[in-house]
Amino acid sequence: MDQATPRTFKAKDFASDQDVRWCPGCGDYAILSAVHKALAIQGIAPESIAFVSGIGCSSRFPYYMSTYGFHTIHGRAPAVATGLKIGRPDLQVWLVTGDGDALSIGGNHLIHVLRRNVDIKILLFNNRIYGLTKGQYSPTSEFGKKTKSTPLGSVDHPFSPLVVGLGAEATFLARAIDVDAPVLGEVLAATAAHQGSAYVEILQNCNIFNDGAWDTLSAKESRADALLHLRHGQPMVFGRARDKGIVLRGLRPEVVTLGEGGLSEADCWVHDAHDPDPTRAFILARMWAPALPVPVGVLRAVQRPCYDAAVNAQVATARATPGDLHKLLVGRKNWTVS
Amino acid sequence: MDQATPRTFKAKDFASDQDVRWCPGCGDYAILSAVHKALAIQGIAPESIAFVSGIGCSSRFPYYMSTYGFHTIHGRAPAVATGLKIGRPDLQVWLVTGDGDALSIGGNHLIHVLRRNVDIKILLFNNRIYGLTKGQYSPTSEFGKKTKSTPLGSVDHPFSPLVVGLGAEATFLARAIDVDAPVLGEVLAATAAHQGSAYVEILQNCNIFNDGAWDTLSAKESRADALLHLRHGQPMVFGRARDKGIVLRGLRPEVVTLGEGGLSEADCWVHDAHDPDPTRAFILARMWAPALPVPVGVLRAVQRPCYDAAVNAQVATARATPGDLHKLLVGRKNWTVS
Amino acid sequence: MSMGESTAPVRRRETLESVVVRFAGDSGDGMQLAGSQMTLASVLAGNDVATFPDFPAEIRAPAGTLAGVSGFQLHFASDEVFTPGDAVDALVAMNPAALAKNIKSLRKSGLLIVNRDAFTARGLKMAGYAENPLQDGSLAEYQLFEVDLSRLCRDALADTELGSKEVERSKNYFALGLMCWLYERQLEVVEEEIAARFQGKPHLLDANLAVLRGGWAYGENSELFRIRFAVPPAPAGAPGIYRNITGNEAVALGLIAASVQAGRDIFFGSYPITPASDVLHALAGQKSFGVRTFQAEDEIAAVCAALGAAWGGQLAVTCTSGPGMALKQEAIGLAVMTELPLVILDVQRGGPSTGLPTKTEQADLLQAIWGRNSESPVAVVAPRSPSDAFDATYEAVQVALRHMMPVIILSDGAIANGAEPWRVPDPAQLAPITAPELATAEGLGEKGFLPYSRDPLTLARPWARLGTPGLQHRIGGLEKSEGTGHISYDSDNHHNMVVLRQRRIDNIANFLPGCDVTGDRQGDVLVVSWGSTYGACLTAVRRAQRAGKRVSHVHLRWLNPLPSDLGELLESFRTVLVPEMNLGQLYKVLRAAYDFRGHSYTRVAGMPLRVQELEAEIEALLPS
Amino acid sequence: MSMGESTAPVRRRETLESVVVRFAGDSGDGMQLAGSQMTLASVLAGNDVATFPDFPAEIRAPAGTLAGVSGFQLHFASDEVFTPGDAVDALVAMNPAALAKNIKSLRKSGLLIVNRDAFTARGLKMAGYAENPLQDGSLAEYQLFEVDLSRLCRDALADTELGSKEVERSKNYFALGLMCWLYERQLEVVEEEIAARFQGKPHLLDANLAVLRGGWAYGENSELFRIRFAVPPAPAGAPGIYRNITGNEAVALGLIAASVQAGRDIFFGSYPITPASDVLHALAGQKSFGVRTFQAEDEIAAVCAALGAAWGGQLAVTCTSGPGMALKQEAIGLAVMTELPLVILDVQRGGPSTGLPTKTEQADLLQAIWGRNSESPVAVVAPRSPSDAFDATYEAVQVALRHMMPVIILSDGAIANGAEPWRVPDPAQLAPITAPELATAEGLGEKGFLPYSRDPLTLARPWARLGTPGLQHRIGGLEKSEGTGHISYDSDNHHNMVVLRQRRIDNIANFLPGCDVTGDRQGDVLVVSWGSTYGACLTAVRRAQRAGKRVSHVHLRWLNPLPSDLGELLESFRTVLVPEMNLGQLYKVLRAAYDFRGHSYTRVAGMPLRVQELEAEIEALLPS
Ligand SMILES: Cc1ncc(C[n+]2csc(CCOP(=O)(O)OP(=O)(O)O)c2C)c(N)n1
Ligand SMILES: Cc1ncc(C[n+]2csc(CCOP(=O)(O)OP(=O)(O)O)c2C)c(N)n1
Ligand code: SF4
Ligand code: SF4
Ligand SMILES: [Mg+2]
Ligand SMILES: [Mg+2]
Repeated sequence: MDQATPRTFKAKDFASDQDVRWCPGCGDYAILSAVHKALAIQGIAPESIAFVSGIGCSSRFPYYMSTYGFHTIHGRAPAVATGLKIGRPDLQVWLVTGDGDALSIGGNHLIHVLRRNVDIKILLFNNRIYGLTKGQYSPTSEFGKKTKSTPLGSVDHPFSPLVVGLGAEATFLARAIDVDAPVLGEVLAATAAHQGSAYVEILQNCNIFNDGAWDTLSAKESRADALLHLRHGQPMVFGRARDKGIVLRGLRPEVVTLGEGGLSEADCWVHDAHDPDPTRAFILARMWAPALPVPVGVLRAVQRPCYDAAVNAQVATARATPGDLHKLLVGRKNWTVS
Repeated sequence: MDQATPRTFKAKDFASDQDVRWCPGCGDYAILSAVHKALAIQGIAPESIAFVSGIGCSSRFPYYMSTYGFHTIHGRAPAVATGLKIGRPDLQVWLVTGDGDALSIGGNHLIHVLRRNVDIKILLFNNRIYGLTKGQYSPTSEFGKKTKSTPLGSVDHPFSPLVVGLGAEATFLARAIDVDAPVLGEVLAATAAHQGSAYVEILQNCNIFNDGAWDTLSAKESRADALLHLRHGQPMVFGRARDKGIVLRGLRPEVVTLGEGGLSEADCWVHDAHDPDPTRAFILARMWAPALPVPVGVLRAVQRPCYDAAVNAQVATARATPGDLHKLLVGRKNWTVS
Repeated sequence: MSMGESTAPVRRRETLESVVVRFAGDSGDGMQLAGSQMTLASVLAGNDVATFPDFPAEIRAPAGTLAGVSGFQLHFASDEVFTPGDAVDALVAMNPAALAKNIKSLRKSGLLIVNRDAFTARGLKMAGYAENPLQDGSLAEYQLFEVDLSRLCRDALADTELGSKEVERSKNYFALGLMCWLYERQLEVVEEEIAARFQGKPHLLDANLAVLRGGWAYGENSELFRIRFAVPPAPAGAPGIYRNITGNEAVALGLIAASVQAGRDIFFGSYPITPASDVLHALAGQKSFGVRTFQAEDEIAAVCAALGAAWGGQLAVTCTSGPGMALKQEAIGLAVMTELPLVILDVQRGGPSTGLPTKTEQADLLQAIWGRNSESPVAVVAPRSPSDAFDATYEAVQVALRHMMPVIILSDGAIANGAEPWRVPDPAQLAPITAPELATAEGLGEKGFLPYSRDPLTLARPWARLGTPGLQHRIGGLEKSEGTGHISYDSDNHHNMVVLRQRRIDNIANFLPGCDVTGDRQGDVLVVSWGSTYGACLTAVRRAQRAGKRVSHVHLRWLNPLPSDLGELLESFRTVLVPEMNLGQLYKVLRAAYDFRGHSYTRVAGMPLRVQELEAEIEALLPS
Repeated sequence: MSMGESTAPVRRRETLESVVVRFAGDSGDGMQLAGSQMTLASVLAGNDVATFPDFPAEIRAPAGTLAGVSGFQLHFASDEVFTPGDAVDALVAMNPAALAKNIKSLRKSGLLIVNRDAFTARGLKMAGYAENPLQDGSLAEYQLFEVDLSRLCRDALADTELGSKEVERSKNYFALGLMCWLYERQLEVVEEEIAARFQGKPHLLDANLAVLRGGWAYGENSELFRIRFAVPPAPAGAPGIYRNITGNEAVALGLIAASVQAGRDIFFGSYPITPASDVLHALAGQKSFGVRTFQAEDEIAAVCAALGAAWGGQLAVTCTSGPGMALKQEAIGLAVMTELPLVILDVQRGGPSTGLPTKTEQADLLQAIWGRNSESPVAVVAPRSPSDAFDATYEAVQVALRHMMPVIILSDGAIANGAEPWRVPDPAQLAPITAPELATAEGLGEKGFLPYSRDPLTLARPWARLGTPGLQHRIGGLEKSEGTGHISYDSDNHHNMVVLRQRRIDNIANFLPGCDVTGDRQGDVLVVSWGSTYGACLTAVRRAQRAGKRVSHVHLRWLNPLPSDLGELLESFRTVLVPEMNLGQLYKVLRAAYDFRGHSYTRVAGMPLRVQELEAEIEALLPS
């Protein structure tokens, strides 16, 4: 490899030679191709990237990447990725997980990686179901959902993945939907660029066990009315005719029709992804259909020291005076036999 | 026991005969005595109450109660308590845990019990340190803290226990400090009364490994200025002279001096613990010294169906037609050999 | 229309003792359905059966790939059947990948029925065939029948409105109809199943019935088959009601039966994992029996919640497979220390680590017996077959409650998904289940309630009903004083408690029957088995016995403790053979406990052991 | 002032070969400090030493209670010392509780020094004494010395400004001064320690020095003691620099030495747990060696992070005790499957469950060897003493890196906190550590990089440096094809891989020395030990040998695999004795592997085995 020539990449440079084994029609395909594209645009070589995953359909992801890949065990990918990143800050580390992998068995590792702000890009494929184990409800399944394990309907109040992230002090939160390639691409680009834990919820359709979970949000006809595409510094306007907006009344976001009651874009809540105070992001993360449009794009992107960088900085400082093994071994108190 | 006579209780009726083995001066003593008192006032008999704990100094708690008690394993008390409560909704279940037990190893069980809103009263003793293992930093220790395991200072951004709770959809959040018996008593009474997961952070001093962690909040002189005692329906006023108040500017709480600039109590933010929208509680939970007073009392108390009750309701409904074992065993398809 | 009776001119009809058929096709092809319905038809025809479903690990690997092949093997016979069969007599291959993956299992001269329509250039390529095996002579040693299955389905449904996808999806019923014709199985029962399945969807109902009958008619009318087979009913077993049952179903029923008998509601804490999840699914629907299922956030929460429920007085159960079992071990140690009854089901699968999730294995034995920190002994029982899982589960509950302790049930993938006929027990005849319940404080001595006092016979401590005044007590994972249960750091007490906990396990043997030996209690070779290798071992031993060899078989249901007369038995044979689907785990346990000469036969291939391999092993050990 | 030389009239002076002293007092009384400083003084006096600290489980149980008693036992001698000693020659009891709890360990006629001031009515009651044992004659069989320790300290500090709490807190130094006088230890070294400890606090420094010297002077001047003891230096060991070291320190140093040698930075993922946390503490301060310590959210995260770091090329280590070990097992299985080097330190403690956190035990052996789902073999090594923990750790790293696999180190509470002299190795003489590194894609064959290709000798797969172009690969917990490492569901491949993983372990034996036997390689009794029972076993065997018995000793450092010549050795003795602090775990492993006659001697009391018990056991097995 000639290091002198700057390399440019095509999407397919990030695809592995392995047969992709998701069900035909699974939303994971679209995400895979979006990731291939985003990485090509980013322009970091496949060998400088590592993908880590847990267990689940989504977690098969690393096999389909030409990067380094580690398909670990259920729920533990954040911990594996943390160790990798601390030891190898030079690698770009991505993590792919599912709603069960990340929020059920892996919930603790997820909140701790976010708290620590380890520089890892986390893609959570939320299909609101356990795909790989064939259709049990997950921590994001709606209350009352009937599944194999809840024939009378679940009585679990679901998590909102992004709200959990805010509880855990996440510095970067974003959302996209599998079928909406442009927003997904934009979110992946921002994710790649963020320094620190970048946490992305990707709404994904499992057409076998939870088909249509996101239909109102994904259907071409309703999408524009159901989703709110956030752009930093821009007023929150949405709708097929871009005739609806969000205003904040007190602490509560409300939908208004632009043009009605003298309201214009200028009256709408302006998105500030960089607000150090997470309250805005909390309000956005809790906006949900049908009462409100569901925000997609980057909800929050702020800077905070990364754990991995701080650890390595401590080591680098200490290493300025490298350890002396002999001195260490003989210790403070010793005696000599001759 | 004569069930006819209504029983009344004294604090000591809730104390066991075991020697209390915390370090002399430990904040746990004050909490223990406050709990004894609160239970006596509540008036539920010791035999109808179960205390479950994990591992840590704090988790020794059940031994000192005359109720039923289960000292489980590190981090798992929420799970044990969930199973107990589902099977035995007639018992009042309390859980005692530490900042390490609840938020480090037990973080996942904690957020899941809160999400499910299992009817359990959770007391988290936050001393910002691992006491039992002799002084390592915990997930609530401040950034930069020097401990046995972080001689150069920790580089972990801490959790706020109550913010984590909000991320997990908690229905009841409260805070108190070990040395302030009246607020602690009030909070425990509200905790006992709440239906659903009641989650309480108790700031506790570990005088051996993290002495003085809460000094600015606990010192008699500064307490009134450093703490904001929340009362539902009341404006947020504090200070030794009750001359300070909180106003909400946009999404940001600010301290104002009453009397200055024409501001009076009436201008202050009014506490609404029952707001179904958790945004207020999120703002309150993030208020922290020294910029803002630290809220104590009940931050949030809203109703949502309890998981345990819902499970039992499904069972009760199904049981209206009790299962027929013979029918179940022979199944739908069978044949007879005679 | 009953198609059980054929009207066409009768072909050569051969009567067989035993037949093994295998359906193989794409995961989307409905092979599991075809297989299990032929199973049902066979048991209703009076045959004894055993089955072996063989799933792919992917949910739905791309159609036509080797990774997507799903198989279902059925063994039915006029005699008792203990295994799904070594070699297949008739293989149905719905596409080239299914052929490629399964042809090895077909015996020489076996029947090979392929769906020729699927042998397109693309299909062949996906299966890795350079040449079309239907044409290159590579299948010459089998009896090949090429059937245009897809086209025949289309023809059968020409008059309907069905889309081509739905037509294609019905072809499993065509294959099933054909096989039923070939082996003279009645169609009625399949028809009933189809009727139940497509209730409310009359167009699909009619279509699938038409295809099924089309398959039958094709066998009957085409000139392809010059032979049909009859497999007469097996001699009637013990009188009673019979049904077909999988191991996972049997566990669920065993638990419910035990719950009813013990008068304790089930608390079932579980986290989904292949191949154990179906037990959760089965129990989730049984709320009318008071069953509370809890899908926990992970395996640790599942077992901990169950332990909390056990303390509260429920019949507490948790269920998982290998990796989840590893996660539960710390909490199982707490169950050992707190002496609470808890049933832990481990449906073993291929490993290590994530391993081969859909394949079977019996390599969690040492993990079950010894896989915890410190001396933390736990009772272990293993079912030997799908139907036996009912009894093993029932016994596990009995022991857990009687002795106040955790009990591990080691099932495996083959038992979990395999099916066989089961004589349904009469609820009134179920064995008693008792527990050291304590629901009042009356009659306690001066010292009040002693949570670690013991029943001298069972060594169980009392199970105080929470909520009872005067029985308040505190338990936990720290070492405790015998009697009071208070925390104790005393050296002698610790040693005594460690020894006592082991004694509690050993003591169970006093409540269990001795070894049940097939054959003499002395001889040349004793075959020792546990778990799902039962059938293969028994069959192999019986064959050797019929050949006049001095070979016996003992199957161990309880692995911890071992039967009290086992040591003597082992020493009564010239040699001992222990066949296992692991690297000799039971063999190690036996060696550690007894003095005997023996051999460990191991094969860890994700599949049941074959009778033939075992016969060869036995043969090699016999004096020549 | 040097107080090493006494000026007072010389009393009777007795020379002893070996002395065992024990300091016992409240947790707040500084007994660990007194004990370890006397240890230091003893090693600097040229004695060989071994220590046994005995902590209470509570941080600081209320002063004066039995639960709060903290003890420190020191054995120093003119000969080699292998154990902290069975019976105590001199006991210092700072209060009634300390007396009550420790008097059993004092030998008849032993010296008993008590702080009379603490024998108040309240103190006696808290210790459970109805009568004052100093007065009721119950201590008649010991040589009782009553010292008004508290008052004497007050007197010594009368001139200072110190508060009464601080005065009271200094009394451990008085006791230490007295003991140093009694056994002729130099005070200089203790004085230096005090100087270091109270740097920047001159008033405390002066006070504690005064009290220390006061203790010495009290011995010298009071009429109490009519005798002093000398314990001459042990024969000089091998030349070199020596230091005193605990097992936990030795592990930390072993890791750093191996890291320097291997040229790989340490990643240490851990979650605090007694008695393992001190390794984390020790390493957290060693960032100048490139050590990255990660206090994870739990044990699972700790091991997983380490595994991630191992993949990234670090020298990855995780560290815990029993309950945490149980939690790590699923992830260790992933390390087995992915064949990554990983060092797992388990500092065993009393169990099961939370058990006895501050007590020692060696009952995680079976958990280490077999405690995972499926066939998941892991190499296991155990240090035999505090200083040996350096070598065992170093070897563990060697094997992990050379063979690309996880290696478990089984230390225990006695080793972790016990201390002994250690000859410091010369960094230049450390054994080489190599790993199958791969940092360029040059020279790869046509098939490109094969992550599961193997070194024929070590059976290690290559350790590709992440970031290298052309070496991209994907690993995971699913079964993989030999060579490519691609996911494989193939039956034969699975069987072969299961066997291969076992072979990888067995193969290590080819790189290890055979059994190192103390005594003849045949005889009447072979004592087999592992871990911290080494010293007791060796001492007992040596005594028997001196008495002319045909007894030998073999100590196993590697428990998995076992040395290749062990089977033969076991069969060369009339019988074999395997003493363990568990219920016979190594004994089971040996029985499962070899044919021999043997006896398991077990005592699980949270304390090291006693030489005397072992002597009796050996005696009983000898032909009479
Ligand atoms: C320790 C352990 N427990 C359980 C499982 C079984 N398991 C595999 S994936 C999965 C959940 C998958 O759901 P999700 O994370 O939402 O991923 P999806 O398949 O929907 O993409 C479960 C329960 C396992 N492999 N390991
Ligand atoms: C599985 C396991 N890991 C680790 C430990 C050791 N341990 C016991 S308590 C504790 C932390 C205690 O901290 P916290 O929960 O804050 O309680 P505190 O002692 O401060 O009240 C740890 C790490 C354990 N007992 N079990
Ligand atoms: S089961 Fe669902 S999530 Fe999994 S591959 Fe199939 S469609 Fe996708
Ligand atoms: S160590 Fe700290 S938290 Fe624990 S008992 Fe002592 S003072 Fe309390
Ligand atoms: Mg999912
Ligand atoms: Mg704490």
